[in-house]
Amino acid sequence: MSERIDVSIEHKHAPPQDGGRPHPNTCPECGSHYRDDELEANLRVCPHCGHHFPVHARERILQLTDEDSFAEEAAELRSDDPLGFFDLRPYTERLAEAELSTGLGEAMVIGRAAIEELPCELAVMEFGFMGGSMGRIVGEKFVRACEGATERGVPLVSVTASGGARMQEGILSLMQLPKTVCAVEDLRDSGGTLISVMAHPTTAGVLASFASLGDVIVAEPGALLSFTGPRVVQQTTREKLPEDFGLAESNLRHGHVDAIVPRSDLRPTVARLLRLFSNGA
Amino acid sequence: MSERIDVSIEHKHAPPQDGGRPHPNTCPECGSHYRDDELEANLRVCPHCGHHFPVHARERILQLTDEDSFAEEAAELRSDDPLGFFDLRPYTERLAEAELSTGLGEAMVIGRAAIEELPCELAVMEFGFMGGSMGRIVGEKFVRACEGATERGVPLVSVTASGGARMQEGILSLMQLPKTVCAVEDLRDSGGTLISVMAHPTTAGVLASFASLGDVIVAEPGALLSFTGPRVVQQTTREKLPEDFGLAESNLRHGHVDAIVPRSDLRPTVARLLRLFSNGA
Amino acid sequence: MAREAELRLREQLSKLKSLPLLRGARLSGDLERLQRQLDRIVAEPSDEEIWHAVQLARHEDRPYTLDYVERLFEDWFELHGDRHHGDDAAVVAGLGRFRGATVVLVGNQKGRDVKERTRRNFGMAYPEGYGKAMRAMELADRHGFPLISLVDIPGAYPGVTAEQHGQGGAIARAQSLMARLRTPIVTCVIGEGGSGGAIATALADRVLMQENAIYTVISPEGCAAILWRDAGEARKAAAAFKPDAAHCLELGVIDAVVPEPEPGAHADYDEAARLLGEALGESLEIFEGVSGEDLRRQRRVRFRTIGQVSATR
Amino acid sequence: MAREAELRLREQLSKLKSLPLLRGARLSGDLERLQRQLDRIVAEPSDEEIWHAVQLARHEDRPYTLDYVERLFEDWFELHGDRHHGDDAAVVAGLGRFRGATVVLVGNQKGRDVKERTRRNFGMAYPEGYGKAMRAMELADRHGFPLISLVDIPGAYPGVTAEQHGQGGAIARAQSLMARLRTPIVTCVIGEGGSGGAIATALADRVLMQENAIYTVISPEGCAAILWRDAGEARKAAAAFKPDAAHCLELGVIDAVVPEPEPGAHADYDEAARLLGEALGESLEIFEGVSGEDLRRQRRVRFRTIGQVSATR
Ligand SMILES: [Zn+2]
Ligand SMILES: [Zn+2]
Repeated sequence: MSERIDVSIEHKHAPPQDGGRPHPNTCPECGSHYRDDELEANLRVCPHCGHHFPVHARERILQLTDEDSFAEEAAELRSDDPLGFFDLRPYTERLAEAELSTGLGEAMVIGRAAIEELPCELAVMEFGFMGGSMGRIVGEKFVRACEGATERGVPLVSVTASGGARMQEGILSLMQLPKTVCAVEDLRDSGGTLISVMAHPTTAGVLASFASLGDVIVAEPGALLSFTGPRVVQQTTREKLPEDFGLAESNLRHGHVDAIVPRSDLRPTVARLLRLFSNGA
Repeated sequence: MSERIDVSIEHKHAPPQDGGRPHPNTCPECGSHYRDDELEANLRVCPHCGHHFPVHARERILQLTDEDSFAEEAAELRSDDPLGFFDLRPYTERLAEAELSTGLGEAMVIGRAAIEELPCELAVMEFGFMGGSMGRIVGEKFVRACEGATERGVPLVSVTASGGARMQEGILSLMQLPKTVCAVEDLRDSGGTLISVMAHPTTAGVLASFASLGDVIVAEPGALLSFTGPRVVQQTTREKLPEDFGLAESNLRHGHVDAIVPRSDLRPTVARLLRLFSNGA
Repeated sequence: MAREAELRLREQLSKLKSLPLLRGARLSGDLERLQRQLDRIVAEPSDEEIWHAVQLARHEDRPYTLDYVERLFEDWFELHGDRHHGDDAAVVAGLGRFRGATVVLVGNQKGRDVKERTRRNFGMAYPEGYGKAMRAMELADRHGFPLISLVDIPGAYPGVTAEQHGQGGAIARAQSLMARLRTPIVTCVIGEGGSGGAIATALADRVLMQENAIYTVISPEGCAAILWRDAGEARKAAAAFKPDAAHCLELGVIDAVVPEPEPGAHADYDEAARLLGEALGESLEIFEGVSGEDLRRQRRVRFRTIGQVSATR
Repeated sequence: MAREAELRLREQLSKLKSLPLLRGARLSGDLERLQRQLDRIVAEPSDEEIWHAVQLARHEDRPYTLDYVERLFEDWFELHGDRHHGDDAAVVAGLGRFRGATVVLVGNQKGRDVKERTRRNFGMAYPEGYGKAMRAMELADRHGFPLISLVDIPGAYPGVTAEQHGQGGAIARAQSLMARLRTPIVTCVIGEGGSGGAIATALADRVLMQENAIYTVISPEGCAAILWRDAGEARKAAAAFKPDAAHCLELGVIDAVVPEPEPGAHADYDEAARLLGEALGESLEIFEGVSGEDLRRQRRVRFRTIGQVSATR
């Protein structure tokens, strides 16, 4: 049993076309391969076996919201480098690269939107941006999304995909847990609503803060939702893990999520929740 | 698996000197036999093995409180027979007999007291009165104890020993659960304190109401604290029960009580809690 | 029945006749059914009639919570899990729109076939089930949604893990939470209202019982086993402790009786649901505009004065 | 260190010198120790000094929560259990009188010998431990007792049941509860402040660190394993993410540093406890007379403004 346990990021985004790895459009469950437009047309769910491929933030927003209803907020925010962090490469370089490869300023996109004509605020994470890790800008954007929801009196819908806190910002990244929690508490005190959609993977610092505080929590099928990832648990305990360790299905059985919603039902389900929390409006 | 499960009284007071049963002053653990004054002098704990014999309400009050500090309240209350209940014998006859054998008007004694000079309100149950079952008068007395504690701004100390709700009062006895719960909530809203001491046995309706709502819960060693008793569980599940099923020790391990306090430590422990909840007064 | 009790009953009945609760039934031409129901209440139910109610309350075709949910709620969304250890299928919780407004529902749920019965543990909740109900209650409170609870539980589950997971404390805390809620709560016993398992979700502003439901401190069999030392004497026990709706109303334990179609709710789910919906709707109307603080104060007074002892022996 | 950061640090230091927190140390003639501490903070700790703090924070003789409890509290009464499933020995909760007034304490607890270490799971809490802490917090809130939390946890426990029992959600809910409390909260990191396990009990009005404690988002080994692909590079990782008290103070993550006796708290438990007691006492004094509503508003503002980004890249 080790006392030196990583409880932060462990699921790093597989770089596209990385040497021995399968092509991102090849289904890891059944091996079927698709053109990008085929996958996109099927909401990035394998038509053959139902495997849910990851969805980038921009595409997720298009899937969920009414056409042209999304108005992005705080798009200009960029992370700085408070610690002058340098591992094998400087943090600033990693940031620049992530921005280049995703076209996003950070690992979360926020803004106002409508779903089946019901107004809401959205906060959608991008796993492709440094493993969806939460640094100060992700925390700040989530707080602003809470504030936007409060100001306009609409529910906040978050879609999470994150390996945890961003260790390149050191202890300041840990502080994003209480920061986002406090924002949810303020939202609640104003009578607001948080609908939490957990996509693959929602782990560590994001699972241990705002994502778990949804009034309602729904998960995508097969999503990994665990504080510590299976590899670290395996290495530490040396037990054989249950087959569905940490997956959405296990979380449902153990009482941590309200429902597992296939992607094709996600938009109508969120719309139904928006109707309920807008009290039939 | 039966759908017809008794969740009420099942531990009936063994009638003193009943045919094949051991003498009440014979230790059921180690077989030692004592004169009554010997047991009394040792707080009714077996000097040989530490077994905790039952303690009647009046004696319990003497054990816990400063000399002459106890002033009984609501002693005049007596149960009536709302259903005209008649099983093998009329309820009224059972009541009269219980009063005669215990010298008490009901299965709970309440009043004001001081412990190590700290004022408190006391509510002590008498298992010898119809198995310490909770009917309308027990509920009413507990409510009055809560009110007394609130009025005088002192903590309430309850000492429970009960087989559950008094089925001879039918559904009205079940109503004593919410009744006592509401009284505890009012006490809490006024900033009051409930210190719950669970003696053998604290089960069914009393465990499922006020006794479990103590700010602090302490139990006597070996006390049975379970909603359903072992016999019924055994009959229903047909499994072998854990050796300490439902006992205080098992409850501590499973997180339901704060401490197991040997009777010799009970008075100083309660006094310490009174000091803490009187904020050092 | 004592003369004094009879007088009290007649007084309650006259009040009952003018209660808005029964308006729905009357307006829809159910006067006959209403009269039959009233007759039954006026005439003290016989031991036979009490036992008949016990049997109907347990009827294997009786509608369960989800049967009513699908008939009464729009946009139903079921909540799962206690956020600690499990998702107890013996308790259903969810959000839905009832008569246009969002409400939270918690209810006991029995299974219809053998597989479902096992999965739902014969409707007997584990502590995880009370935990799920409590989570739904907190959600209702936070958003000001009214809470409807449907009670249909033979009793808390007599099992080892149920005890290890603290079912006594769970039942106490569920009641404690209900006593704190600042949102209106209406409970209806729709089948078996068994003991601690029932009261865990029944500390409401208004408590109803369906015509053939029972509400008991212990099962008739359990009572018989203890007092008659013979579980087979369940009929005698039931006759003695009177778990039927008429007696519960007379004793002041419930506020009104919800009519069922003839010969019982099992015969016509749609009509049973319609009548239940009327009763729930009219009950919720009573509390419109009442402040949260007043609601919970009155709720506590209600339970602190139920069955006040009228005299000393 | 960037010039801007250095300026900020110097400003903080001059404030620090006049802080009541350090009065106790000064009055008792510990000026030398104080100066050394200040010197260390002014001069940016070297990579060696950072690693030394990591080692001291994990020193096997370092005082743990209960060592401080026995020296600082009268009438200590330990609370056990989460009221759901277990009593987690890795978390200690209790009531005691601190400087004459009742407070509630929660703290992580490591074991001293092999048996105790196993029993306390090396100080790594299970969800049941956060549950126990939350129950104690609710008690504090209900009675208006101040809450002291002592943090000393390598990290949340990476185990199967910990996940099945929902440790992510448990850590989130513990913070959520702390954000709601209407009673003053003071936290001190007294050893390892590891990741989610630490923050679960550290959402406080005032956060202190002992001189040789560390506060980290991930263990140096974990960070090294991921970023350097070699857990052996822990020193490099620690140097890069700067978990020492001086840096945490500079970053605005903590409010003050609590001095330790030379060469570290393990060398003199009584003196370490005295210095910790001074710091806790003076911290609680700050909040005397502040209303519960103001406390929690300011607490939330504190965490929403920690480490605000000063500029865009
Ligand atoms: Zn596939
Ligand atoms: Zn003995």
